[in-house]
Amino acid sequence: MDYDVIVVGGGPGGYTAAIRLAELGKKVAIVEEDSLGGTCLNRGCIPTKVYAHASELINGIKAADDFGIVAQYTVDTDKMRKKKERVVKRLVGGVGYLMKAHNIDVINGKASFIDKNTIQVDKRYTANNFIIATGSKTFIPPIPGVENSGVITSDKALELENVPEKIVIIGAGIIGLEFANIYNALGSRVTVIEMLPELLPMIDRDIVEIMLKSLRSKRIDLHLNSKVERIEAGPKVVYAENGNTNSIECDTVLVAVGRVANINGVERLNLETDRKGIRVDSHMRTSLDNIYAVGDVTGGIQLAHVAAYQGIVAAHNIAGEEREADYSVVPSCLYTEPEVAWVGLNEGQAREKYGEVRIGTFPYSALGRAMTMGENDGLVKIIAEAKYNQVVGMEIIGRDATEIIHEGALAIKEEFTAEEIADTIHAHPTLSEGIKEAAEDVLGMPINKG
Amino acid sequence: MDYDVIVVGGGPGGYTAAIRLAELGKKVAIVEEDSLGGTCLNRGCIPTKVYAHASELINGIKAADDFGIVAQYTVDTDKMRKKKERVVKRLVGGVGYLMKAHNIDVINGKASFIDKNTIQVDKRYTANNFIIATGSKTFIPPIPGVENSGVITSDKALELENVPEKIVIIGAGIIGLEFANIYNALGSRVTVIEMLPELLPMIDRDIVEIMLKSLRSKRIDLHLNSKVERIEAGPKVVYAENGNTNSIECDTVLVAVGRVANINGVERLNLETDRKGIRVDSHMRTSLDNIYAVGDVTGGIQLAHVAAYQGIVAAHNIAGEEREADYSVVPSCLYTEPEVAWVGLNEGQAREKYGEVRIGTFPYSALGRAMTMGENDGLVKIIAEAKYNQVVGMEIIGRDATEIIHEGALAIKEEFTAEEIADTIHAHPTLSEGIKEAAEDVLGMPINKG
Amino acid sequence: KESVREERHVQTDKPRATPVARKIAKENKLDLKEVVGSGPKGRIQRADVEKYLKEIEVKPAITA
Ligand SMILES: Cc1cc2nc3c(=O)[nH]c(=O)nc-3n(C[C@H](O)[C@H](O)[C@H](O)COP(=O)(O)OP(=O)(O)OC[C@H]3O[C@@H](n4cnc5c(N)ncnc54)[C@H](O)[C@@H]3O)c2cc1C
Ligand SMILES: Cc1cc2nc3c(=O)[nH]c(=O)nc-3n(C[C@H](O)[C@H](O)[C@H](O)COP(=O)(O)OP(=O)(O)OC[C@H]3O[C@@H](n4cnc5c(N)ncnc54)[C@H](O)[C@@H]3O)c2cc1C
Repeated sequence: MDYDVIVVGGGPGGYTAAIRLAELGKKVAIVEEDSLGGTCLNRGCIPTKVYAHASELINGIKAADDFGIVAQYTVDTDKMRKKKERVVKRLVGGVGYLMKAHNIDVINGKASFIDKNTIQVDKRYTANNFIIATGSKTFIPPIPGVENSGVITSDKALELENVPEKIVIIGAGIIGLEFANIYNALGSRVTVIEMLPELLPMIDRDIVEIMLKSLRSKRIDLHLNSKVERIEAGPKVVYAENGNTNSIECDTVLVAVGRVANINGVERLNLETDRKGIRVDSHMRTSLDNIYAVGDVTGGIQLAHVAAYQGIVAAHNIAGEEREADYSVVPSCLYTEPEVAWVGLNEGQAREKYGEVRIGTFPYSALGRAMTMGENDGLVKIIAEAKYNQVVGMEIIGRDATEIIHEGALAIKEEFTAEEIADTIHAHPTLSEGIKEAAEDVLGMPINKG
Repeated sequence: MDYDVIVVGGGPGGYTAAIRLAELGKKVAIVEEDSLGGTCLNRGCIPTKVYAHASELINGIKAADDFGIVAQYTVDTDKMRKKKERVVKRLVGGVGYLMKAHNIDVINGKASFIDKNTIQVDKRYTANNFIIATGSKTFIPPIPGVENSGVITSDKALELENVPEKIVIIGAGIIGLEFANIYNALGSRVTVIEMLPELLPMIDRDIVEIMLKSLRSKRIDLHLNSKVERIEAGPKVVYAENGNTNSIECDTVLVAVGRVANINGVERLNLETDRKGIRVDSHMRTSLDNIYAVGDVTGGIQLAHVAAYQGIVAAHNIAGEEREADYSVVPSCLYTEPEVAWVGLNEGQAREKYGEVRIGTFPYSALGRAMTMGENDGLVKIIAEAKYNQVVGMEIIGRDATEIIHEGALAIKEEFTAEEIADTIHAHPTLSEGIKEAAEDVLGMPINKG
Repeated sequence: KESVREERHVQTDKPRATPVARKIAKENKLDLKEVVGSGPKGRIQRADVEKYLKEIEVKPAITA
């Protein structure tokens, strides 16, 4: 055999697995047909966050007036895209460097499986184990006219060739909402069309209310319960909202209704798959003993940190340990303004699992640090089961939610009760104090809440 | 007796104690001679953070160019001060509202103790217990010429009457450095003079190195090992640096060399005091049985969240519980750019206590989220004892350090090993990932570190 | 809102122990049920396990 393990796909799932395998003493190669870093670095997490930060700067400039800073600005989208390209290039280069540092061979090209120990790229390579980490690609729904000019996906949107005057985004999921936030900051008139009757159904309504309020104040139009019927030339989006057919003319339509597993080159293995992707067990093992799959291609939670985590789990299992993936504590983030983040169970799930629950909340509008930043829209919510006050869920909307949520992740992971959070001194003035106050609210002894 | 407890001083120490006492069923009054919220809300934490945020907006505008956002700005300090006043007013109003909501009587005026159960304000009030929370005031060092015009303290600086062209700040402590950051953003030429040979001696040199680099890149002049000998008219600051006498002419001198306990109105009680303030035991009890003291007046760690914590401890002890204050996990924050935060033991302290230690670090320059924000200057450092990899200290310099440090606070408080942090899934891309990576570095299995 | 803070012990189904306490117990094949927690709400801290280990070291289990 040429290698102990060959990893197919160089995204966060694949490259993380490769590094850990090398650290565990394995001889490893990684095959990538495009660019190391995968969707995440090249067309996903990272580029969107460069634009999200640019949007934050723009919105900061707009809000600065209140602080006595009077500013004018113009946006140079070429320069903005180039910033994105520099950041991506540097990170992709970093992954390449890590491969070298860990003596992992990088094989450029598309891998196709020949049998369970062999792939074909430029030539044949053999290995005892494989990890399939081929990721996902944008799902293009079968909407008539979706192939019209002016209809794009996130890949194209990230090229930032122009700022449309009017854009319609189909899908109010995480990707759809993040682009809505970005285009809004860049000055587009944004409409978002979502099929579901509720926005962000995985989190609680009190958090979503604040998001809805923010969308309204930014004049982002949101149509829930609305199904796009066709896209006419123009483009013009025809959709049915609560049974009534409406239409919107615009310059660009961004399709963001989901992503599908990228099962390509794997056909010959006849792996078990389901509607969503390659089927794996809790050890990340596919229906073939020596072959593992991780990340978006498994159709699970499509997040980079889940892919990386699964990569770690797979690596340790290949190295002979017994590790099972556990998805009970996976933070999810939405990088809009305000940011949203959640981890563990929402209120409904907690009630279902534990019966009685105790809720603690604290609004940003009562947080000193939030006020000093002019960031009054926000809420910290802690969900505890009522028997021991064990913290089982946390949801945050507001500035830096994506960072401070990790206090919730640790607390849930280590089975904290609300007391442990409440009794930990939190620095003043910080947004994290809101977590402490929410914990005190769970316990019925809030300090700064009337 | 008129009350179960009278709290003297309406700062974070006092008002927090009052609320908790009311929640524990006590009849409470609070005496404040100036404005509720104390130093913290009126002249400390909050106003400085409004200006720190304004500074962040200004620095954001300057750095926005790199992101393709070309901006011009002017600063209107009147408007900036008014923003500060609005925020302060709203928070002070909030404390007043909390007092009402908890049926706490607010007595306006200066309290003077008559005996251990009686104070005089507008009239006499009696109580079984007292909490002294009279805080601190700026220490004016006996430097010849310190009374000259142009020499100010933080109270005056917060009025922001003008932006000096050149300012000399005496003292490179937290307050001095925060003002250096603010004046630098506002366009002043800033010089900081510090007596100690080292900057921020309580934290490790690798963190401080990054701070020093940042000061240099902002052209803030720092003179360590320098003692101010006198301030001449002008003002002109004459100081001895490593034995050589130098001088700087400037428009304003800001004195920020420390704060002293405000023991005023308490004389008649003859409480035991030391050099720093009123002496208290671990229950926050003074030398008089029924009288407690909390916050800056005790001369301990002069932070608002410590004052509030001590207030909680005192309240529960007065209510008949046995609680001891524990200062092993107190996060400290420096709101400059980059921010700095630390909690638990530094490397030297950890070595002293545990012998062998393991250090894990991760630089912001390798963090995807930091790169998307153009925030490459930063470092996360975890200090673990070597026997169990127990996390005993954390230090962070970089954006949002003051928020993400709380993961360290929880981890140290709850006796985590580095494994617990490393095994908790952290969202991508976030700055908090740096904490996870540093934990993996402690364990010798870093992923994104070459 | 009524206070639900439990000032003394939070009794859960398994002993509440800090991660380090659990790790030391595991290394020494110790059942945490035997250890009394001195931490907040009865949580077993590192010091409790170390103290317990020292005690059983000093007086070996002659009763066994
Ligand atoms: C716009 C957008 C924004 C996102 N934002 C976030 C975010 O903020 N946070 C987050 O956690 N997630 C985010 N995601 C999701 C995240 O990008 C994915 O969950 C993650 O990239 C999945 O990692 P992976 O390793 O499974 O696959 P991918 O990152 O998709 O990598 C798969 C790699 O395999 C290669 N490949 C495929 N087939 C073959 C073959 N046969 N031979 C050789 N190479 C092959 C591909 O070229 C690709 O590089 C975002 C996604 C998008 C589209
Ligand atoms: C510029 C600056 C920035 C700071 N930034 C921070 C920060 O970011 N984070 C942080 O944690 N800390 C910060 N601090 C420190 C923080 O402000 C103090 O630690 C905190 O305010 C102490 O709270 P306290 O309740 O002990 O006293 P204080 O807040 O000083 O309150 C004491 C109150 O008692 C009143 N009083 C005094 N004597 C009497 C009397 N005899 N009768 C009636 N009333 C009386 C006073 O009027 C005052 O309102 C900062 C301080 C300064 C000066």
